Amino acid sequence: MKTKTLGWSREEMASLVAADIPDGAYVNLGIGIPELVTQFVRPGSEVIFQTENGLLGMGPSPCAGLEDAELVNAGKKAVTAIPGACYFHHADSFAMIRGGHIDICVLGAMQVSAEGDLANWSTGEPDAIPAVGGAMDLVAGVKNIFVVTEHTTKTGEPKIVSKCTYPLTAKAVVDRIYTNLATIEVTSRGLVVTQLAPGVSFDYVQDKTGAVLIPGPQVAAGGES
Amino acid sequence: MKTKTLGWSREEMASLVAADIPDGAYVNLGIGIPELVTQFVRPGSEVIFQTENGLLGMGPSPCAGLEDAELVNAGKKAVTAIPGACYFHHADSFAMIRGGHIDICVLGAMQVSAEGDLANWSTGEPDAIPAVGGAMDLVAGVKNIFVVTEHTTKTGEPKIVSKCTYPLTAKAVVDRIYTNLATIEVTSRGLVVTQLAPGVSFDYVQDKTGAVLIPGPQVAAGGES
Amino acid sequence: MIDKRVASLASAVADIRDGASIMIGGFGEAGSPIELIHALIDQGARSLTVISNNTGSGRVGLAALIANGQVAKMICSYPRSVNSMVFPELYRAGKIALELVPQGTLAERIRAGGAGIPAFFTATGVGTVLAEGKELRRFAERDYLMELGLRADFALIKAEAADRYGNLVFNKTARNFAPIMCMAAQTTIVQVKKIVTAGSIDPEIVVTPGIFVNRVIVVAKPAQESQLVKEERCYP
Amino acid sequence: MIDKRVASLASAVADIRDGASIMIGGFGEAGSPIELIHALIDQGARSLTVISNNTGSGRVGLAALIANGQVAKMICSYPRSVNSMVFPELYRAGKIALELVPQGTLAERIRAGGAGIPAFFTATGVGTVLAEGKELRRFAERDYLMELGLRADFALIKAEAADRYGNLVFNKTARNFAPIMCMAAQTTIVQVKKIVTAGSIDPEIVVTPGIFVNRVIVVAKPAQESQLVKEERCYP
Repeated sequence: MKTKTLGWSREEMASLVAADIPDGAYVNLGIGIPELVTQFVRPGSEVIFQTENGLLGMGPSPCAGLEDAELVNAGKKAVTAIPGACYFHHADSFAMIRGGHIDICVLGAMQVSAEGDLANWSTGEPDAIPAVGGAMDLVAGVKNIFVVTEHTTKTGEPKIVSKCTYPLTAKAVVDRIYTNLATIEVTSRGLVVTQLAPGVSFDYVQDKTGAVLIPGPQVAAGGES
Repeated sequence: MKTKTLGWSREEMASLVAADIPDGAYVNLGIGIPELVTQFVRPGSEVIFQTENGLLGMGPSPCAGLEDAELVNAGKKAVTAIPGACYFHHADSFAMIRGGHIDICVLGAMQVSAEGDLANWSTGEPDAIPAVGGAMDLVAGVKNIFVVTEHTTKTGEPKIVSKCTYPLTAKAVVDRIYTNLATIEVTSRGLVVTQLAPGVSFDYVQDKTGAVLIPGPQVAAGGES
Repeated sequence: MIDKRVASLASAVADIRDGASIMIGGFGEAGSPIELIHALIDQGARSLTVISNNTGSGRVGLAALIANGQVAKMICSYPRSVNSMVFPELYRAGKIALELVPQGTLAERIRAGGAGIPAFFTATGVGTVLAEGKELRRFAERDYLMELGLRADFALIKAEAADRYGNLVFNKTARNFAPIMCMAAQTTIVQVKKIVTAGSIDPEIVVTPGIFVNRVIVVAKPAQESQLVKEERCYP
Repeated sequence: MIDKRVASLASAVADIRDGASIMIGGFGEAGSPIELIHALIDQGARSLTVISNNTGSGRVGLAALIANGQVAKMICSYPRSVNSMVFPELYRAGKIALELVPQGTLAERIRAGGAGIPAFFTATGVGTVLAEGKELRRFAERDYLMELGLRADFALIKAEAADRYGNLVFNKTARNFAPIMCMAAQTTIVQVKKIVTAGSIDPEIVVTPGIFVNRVIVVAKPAQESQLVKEERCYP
């Protein structure tokens, strides 16, 4: 697959997300590429990570052998707590989320629509075990929703589409999309490409996308790059 | 006023209430006679007092000079906390109350009706400053509502009436009434007198009451005592 | 670096504008942020809606704010107390509005506001005059009223200690409405007796996570309202 | 004297009857009361409705309870995990029912149940398949779903320490659903690593007030679920 090597790496995508997180922001990170964001917090800025299972001030993974089965993140992986962290119960944690107190949620996607609809919890296949976790609460409650994802599926199908075919997580919630090919803003005008990965043309990205894209002011339309 | 000297004293009324509180009960006490209940907890039994401003395990008043302006009861009087007490915020405190976790609430009344309606927050006079506090929450949420009150007003008007004329605190919530003249159970059959104060006859109590009373099995009907 | 400490009481309340809604912590004097309220009197914002359990006593703190004509409306459960004369006078004169809310409903409405819950049902108040105008609904054979979540532009709060992140701990029954008001206000301003270094409050015992706090100002020795009332003090 | 300590795991769960609803604390293995669950397997009650965020892993703890055929229905947010095979198999075979609830809605429904709130509104799930059959209502130009409070007959909980009153403190993210489940169950049964004397937990740091707890049993060294799964242990 060309898309595996073309464009930004997972780390570069995480670093692009991190560059857009303001100093002092409270951020919830999903599983996968979003987890890498912690490594790219801009020097001189401080970001507080929340994990919905009851910790504000999540720190990096512990050193091997120092894991605590009772200190984990939402993906049930061992984490640490920074000085100044605090623990709370699930209702308080989701009060924080639902009440709009978290600034940014960074999460993966199976599909994102041109209107910012998100599908990231179920393929809808008849024998799939339905499991939603906190995804619906996060995207309904957090102020800014950043999706970070490969631009297409492993088989090359577009994940950015005019209309989601998978069951929705929520309607009209995604604000920005970071893929290996481009960064895209979800606006009332439509999907605006704000940045292209090196060596990637607007037309190429459009070709890999199931919805109409609009070139932003910094992006040259057409096939050159 | 005869009623001032006839029948039980305030302390005796509080002690009758205390005798009906089971060992291990969680109890919220209103202002006035209910506050005296703490002094009459039966020997060998342990009762936990809640105060709705955020303390479970309220202890007796502090010694003079040891008052803490930040450790008060719902009447804003200085109290203490027993070993094993805990503090919590107002939403948690009323979750405890509204959720039915408190066993007994003992409170005063302006009027109680034959159906157990309670009026204890407002005279309804046009120039009265309306102030309800936690009364409506307590009577709606606590499992058993014990009213303790003088049988009549200072001017001799009945407080136990067929229908309350003052604005209600809640409908059909009172379980028992303890007055200086009698103890009364609010039942589906009506108001059943379960005990008469020494020297007080059933007919005398009925005469001072604005609703029909029924003599209980231990109570002789009529004018003797 | 996140640092929510501000330099002065005046700067802490500087941006409170006319017409703002303000939650003020406290149950009587316990937890009442008297120095922040006095700073708001100095600042002068008017036509305020104040959400607080009581209406203050004497002529200091919340009672002084009301006496100074800055409050257009009170949302509270108990606007009366032994030494509370200011509110009753203005209320009888028709100079201040009152929304009376049962104490537990007030607490839950504030918690709901902070938790992103626009409305909930409670049995409190059913069959009373406070049910007027409210939707009644039956669940499992019992009647309940629908009550709305409550938010505010600002919260003025008193706590025991904070760190630079705004994590808070409280003292005894001074906790009362503070944690839920911190959640329900757009901008939460907290006076604390002391600031401690980040990490010195055990993460297990933080009562209010810093995410709910915007500004922290140290008032090392706060005045005691009942003492000021006893001395017949008057602010300003 | 109030003393909520019980003598054995068996007596702690003895009265759980067939058909009971049971809240089980934990987020994955963190906070999962594995010894209480095993005692329930020994006890044998069937046709249970279990409310828990996950469905366990391997063949121990909650997964073993399900594998043993004791659970008729799960109410949870995420019935899948790396080592979770028991629930998926039974679910595909139509041998266990599932009510899928978003995690924050599950938490709030449990809190509402414990707080005497029969229903509330949340924006979570609007426009999704999980909104089907739920009342949709608009507040301030946004759509919300009505969700019902959730209660249970029993709660099985793991905590760090308790006193004889049942006051609880927890360890780190093992706290998760425990405090709200303690509130929402008719009978709350808690396994703790240790019992401390009444008064030795600072009243400021109690997380769950004893009023929400009925029975406390000491399990000084609880098993670690992931370790048992790694060893391919199977209960009973």
